[in-house]
Amino acid sequence: MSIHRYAVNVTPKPGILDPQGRAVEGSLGHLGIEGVSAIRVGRRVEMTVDAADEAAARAVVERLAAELLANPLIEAYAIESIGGIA
Amino acid sequence: MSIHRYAVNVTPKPGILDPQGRAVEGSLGHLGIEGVSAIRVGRRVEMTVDAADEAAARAVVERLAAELLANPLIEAYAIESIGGIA
Amino acid sequence: MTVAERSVEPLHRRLGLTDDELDAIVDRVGGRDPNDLELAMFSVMWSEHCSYKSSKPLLRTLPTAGEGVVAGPGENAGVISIGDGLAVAFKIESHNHPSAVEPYQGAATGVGGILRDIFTMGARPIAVLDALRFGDPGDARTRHLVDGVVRGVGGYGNCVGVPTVGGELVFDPSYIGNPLVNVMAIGLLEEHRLTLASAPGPGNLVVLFGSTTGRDGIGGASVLASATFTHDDPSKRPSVQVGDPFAEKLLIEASLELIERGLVEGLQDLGAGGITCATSETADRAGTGIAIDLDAIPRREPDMEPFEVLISESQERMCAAVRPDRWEEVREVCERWGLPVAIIGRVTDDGDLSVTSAGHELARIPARALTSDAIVHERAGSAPPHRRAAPAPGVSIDPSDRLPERGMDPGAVLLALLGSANLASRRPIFEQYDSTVGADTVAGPGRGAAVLRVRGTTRALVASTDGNQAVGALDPYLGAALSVAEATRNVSITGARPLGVTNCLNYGDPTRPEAFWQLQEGVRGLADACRALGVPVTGGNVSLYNESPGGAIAPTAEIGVVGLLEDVALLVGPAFVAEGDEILLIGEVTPGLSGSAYAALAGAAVEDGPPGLDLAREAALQAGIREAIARGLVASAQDVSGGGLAVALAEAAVWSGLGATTRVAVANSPAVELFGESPSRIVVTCQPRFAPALTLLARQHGLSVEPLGTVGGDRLVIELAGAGATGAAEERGSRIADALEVPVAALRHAWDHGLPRALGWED
Amino acid sequence: MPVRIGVVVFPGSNCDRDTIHALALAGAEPVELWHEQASLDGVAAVVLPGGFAYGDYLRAGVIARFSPVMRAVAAFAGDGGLVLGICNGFQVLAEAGLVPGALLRNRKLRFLGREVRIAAERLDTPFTHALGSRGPLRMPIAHGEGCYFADPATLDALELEGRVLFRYVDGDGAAAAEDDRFANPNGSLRAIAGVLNDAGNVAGLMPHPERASEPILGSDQGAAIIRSLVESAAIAANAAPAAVGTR
Ligand SMILES: Nc1ncnc2c1ncn2[C@@H]1O[C@H](COP(=O)(O)OP(=O)(O)O)[C@@H](O)[C@H]1O
Ligand SMILES: [Mg+2]
Repeated sequence: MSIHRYAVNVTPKPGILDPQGRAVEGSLGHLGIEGVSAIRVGRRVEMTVDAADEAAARAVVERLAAELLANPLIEAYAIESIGGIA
Repeated sequence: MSIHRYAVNVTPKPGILDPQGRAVEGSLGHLGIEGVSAIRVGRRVEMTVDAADEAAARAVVERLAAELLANPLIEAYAIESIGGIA
Repeated sequence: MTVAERSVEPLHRRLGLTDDELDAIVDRVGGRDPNDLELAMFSVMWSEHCSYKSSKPLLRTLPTAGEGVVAGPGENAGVISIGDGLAVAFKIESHNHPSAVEPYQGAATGVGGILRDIFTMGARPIAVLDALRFGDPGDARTRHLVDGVVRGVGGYGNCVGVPTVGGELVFDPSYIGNPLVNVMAIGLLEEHRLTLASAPGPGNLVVLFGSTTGRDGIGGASVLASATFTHDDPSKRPSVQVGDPFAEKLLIEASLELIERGLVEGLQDLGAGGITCATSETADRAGTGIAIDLDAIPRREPDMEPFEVLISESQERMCAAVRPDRWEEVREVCERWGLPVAIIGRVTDDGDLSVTSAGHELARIPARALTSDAIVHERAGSAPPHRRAAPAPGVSIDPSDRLPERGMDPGAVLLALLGSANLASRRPIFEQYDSTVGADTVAGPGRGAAVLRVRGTTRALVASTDGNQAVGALDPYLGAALSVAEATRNVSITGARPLGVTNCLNYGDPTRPEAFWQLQEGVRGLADACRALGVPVTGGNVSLYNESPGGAIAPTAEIGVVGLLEDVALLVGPAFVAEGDEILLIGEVTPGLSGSAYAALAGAAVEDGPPGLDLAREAALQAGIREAIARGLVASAQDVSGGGLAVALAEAAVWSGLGATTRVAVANSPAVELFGESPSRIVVTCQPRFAPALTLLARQHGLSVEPLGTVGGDRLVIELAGAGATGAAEERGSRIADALEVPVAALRHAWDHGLPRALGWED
Repeated sequence: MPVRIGVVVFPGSNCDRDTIHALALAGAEPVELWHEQASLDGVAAVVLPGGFAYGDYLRAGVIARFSPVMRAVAAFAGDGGLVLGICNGFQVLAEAGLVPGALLRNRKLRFLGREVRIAAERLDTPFTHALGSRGPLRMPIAHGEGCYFADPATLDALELEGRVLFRYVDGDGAAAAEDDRFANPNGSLRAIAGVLNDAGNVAGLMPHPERASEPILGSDQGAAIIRSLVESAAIAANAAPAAVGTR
């Protein structure tokens, strides 16, 4: 058995309206921030996975991401390994 | 001038209630997923920054993250470079 | 289909147009072949949704004239005067299919769309009601849909700051795979601000404001993409529309300010059909044309195809006709509200909708060909074999309607009904809505009709939505008529006068004769009921093709009613008011259990028909109760609907915390007396001293009155008196008591926990 | 002459009209303060109303803090000016650091719109002095992010310094338990529904007193909170409050 830590990054698909991102862009003026654009706001879900091996662990995360964390109609997701622990 | 793409990952500080994380953990059973624990649900904000150089760009993101994207009282953030474009 | 296969199909078919429709199009554009862009515009405008090509002939039969009607069907919403120079605008609309695909966004954009119909006319939205219908609450997919739809309605309505004050939540197996999300909105306006969706005055500017235009909601016509693009990357053109309630809030404020300051000649929201629909409709209404400058339309994405820009259903956009000398002010208003704004064309006098880009004319179509002169189909309907007609009211009750021989005693049945998914408290749903923002909500969701005071007057608006698919499935005419009766009754029993009806007709595939017959019957029932009750139909919406692999939905005519209460101080509610008040039943029970909650619960294939409806009696009942309330004789009034008399009494008890001791004369069948849902009945309470006057008044209106008992105690007691009761008891080997006696606390518990349990939110 | 009280209007404010109405009923002269204006037009007190200031998709109230009007409000509060934040207004004050703590998503992760009961911890503040009794007071909540949070040290300090202004209470009027899902609807720590800043001139609360200011709305038990503010502002502006307007 080995323990791994993963993050799933869920972001709005290209072409899908992102009201959150637009709201943040709208506020940049107030902050006096310049040069920032194409803001997309999504979710980040971090988790610890206890599985036989790296491959098994990733498979679990893959399923969780596809079935629960992301809405395939409007969101894309990417899995990121953030460190295996022995 | 150079263009960079960054992500800011905002996660609930350790010890802060994370009902969303609990909710995800709660639904693992229905999905028949095992071995996943310590789930934290946060935000991921991706953006394009147009600045004099890498350092300047990062400074802008740093400010955006600290002042707007994360609430220091309850959230921690990490900045991730996801590719400079020319 | 592979690209190869697709390319053998001619484009018009891939766009969902029949060959006859193509011929009609050629004929409308002067005998030439339309180009691909024009075909795309036609395909959207001639869709059932935009053109009403199957339902138009039927809708013409609805009664639309009525006292105070300022705007009727055909406008974005119906508008009726309520005095003091004020008017109410209201309309109901469906978002069934988008909600089936993506429940949160489908419901959210449904709310956004109906709100735009309201403020487009110059009215400030003051209330939303959501009528929701789903399949089996125990089914996982259904639970996902319920959760998403409810979050979507709240997520949007709560943010724009319009209270959600009422609605419906109904479970019926026929909705599995095809939920119904019908949303009604109500707005208030100063009558002289009424603004119509037209583009008058050649030379005026056509101004687009609100969100930028992206690729969302292109749906059907996206086949064009595969025709024009070599590779077809679906992720490039999502058909799911995402709502932005914050943008909508800005749109509301900006639009109302533009209207208040008299800066626009006409205003139209963008919904289905996007820019194509808004421009062609406003031009057609004004008898003008519009020349669109495609390049001037603000986009959200690079390299969009012309057809994508013209039919995109990106949300939160408005289109206005503006005099050139007003443009600067219009721009200033939009910019102050942070909304992109652009001049995208001019009003012309040629009657055409034309599209130009970089100096090239890409399309030219007579505006009316896309709208008022769109094709109309005379469909054929045919009734299915052997249906049973409803027994006419007055026919004596069939003794075979009775509690099933399962040793069920009426108290247990009552608790089961109160805790059933369709009758239990909807609090877990409407608690997720802001029902009090606006500080005008006198009666919010949870207990019959919603009541909103009209600030600065003594008046209040009263609203209810109702539908009846259970009876509709047995008799679509009766189902629609009963829905009108119940919705207006819910309004009348508060003391308010129903002003008008809006309706959402949810049916199946109109090319199937049986489905079309159901639509015909529904419209006939709607029209007859509205005529008999003297309420005009001021607007509505038709949603067809509500079918899934599981089959078609039960025909559902969803009815929304708005009424006017002259003096809100006289408002009467459905809950018991005081110990010692007398309880009267006004109206007669009639036979028939089919389509009732009791029949569903008992699982008994009840062989009688549904109870019939006598519209003249219904009209008399509503007139009578309104007069009684106006004369101050009534303490509470609760209509007998789902679950019958027993549930009506139980609700009044639960809502007040007061019990009651009653005695019901059972002619033949305890089941019909206690749980039958025959219409045109009200449970009324009054101070004992008013009982004689109330009884007399009811009789003067030709209504039967039965004294039931008195309010008080901590339990609900219903004695079954008369031959029917004891007879039934004996037949049942006396397993059923002749009296039903349940503590109010037990009733409340069943009612409170029924829905969360059904949905698995609680065990 | 009635005391002038400012009501900040962000583009996404949706309780501004209700608040203006309630202030007028309490005898004040409400003054709209547009989010882009940097001056407060000399008002005697400021109310931040409910709503979704700038959409609030990211975190309730966060963006508002950078608006010109909020810089002015912060300065005004710094000089001891009276500021009341209701619902989203409370969230904005917390994000701006003008009151302690943060408002997290409701524990059940659902928006909640219903009546609650709260009790005032103190009757000697500019926001509660007209209450007469601690309550319980019935008034609506309508929010998705109302779970009050602060670290234990801050919470202890708040208790010690009497800066807990309102708490959610149960049927017996006792402070609601954290896990009492009914009485403490959003799971607020120590059932905190409203707090004061250290100087006592800035207050925030999640429930909506302005929606409970007339009997016809089902409760008028919020009116005294509004009246407290109006009277305190009048004193601050040493102008006599006008007779309370009648409906
Ligand atoms: N989806 C919903 N949203 C808001 N309110 C609802 C919803 N469903 C039901 N309600 C409210 O719950 C109460 C009961 O609904 P219903 O049984 O249809 O009322 P009635 O029998 O008086 O027509 C009504 O006040 C109705 O407005
Ligand atoms: Mg009903």
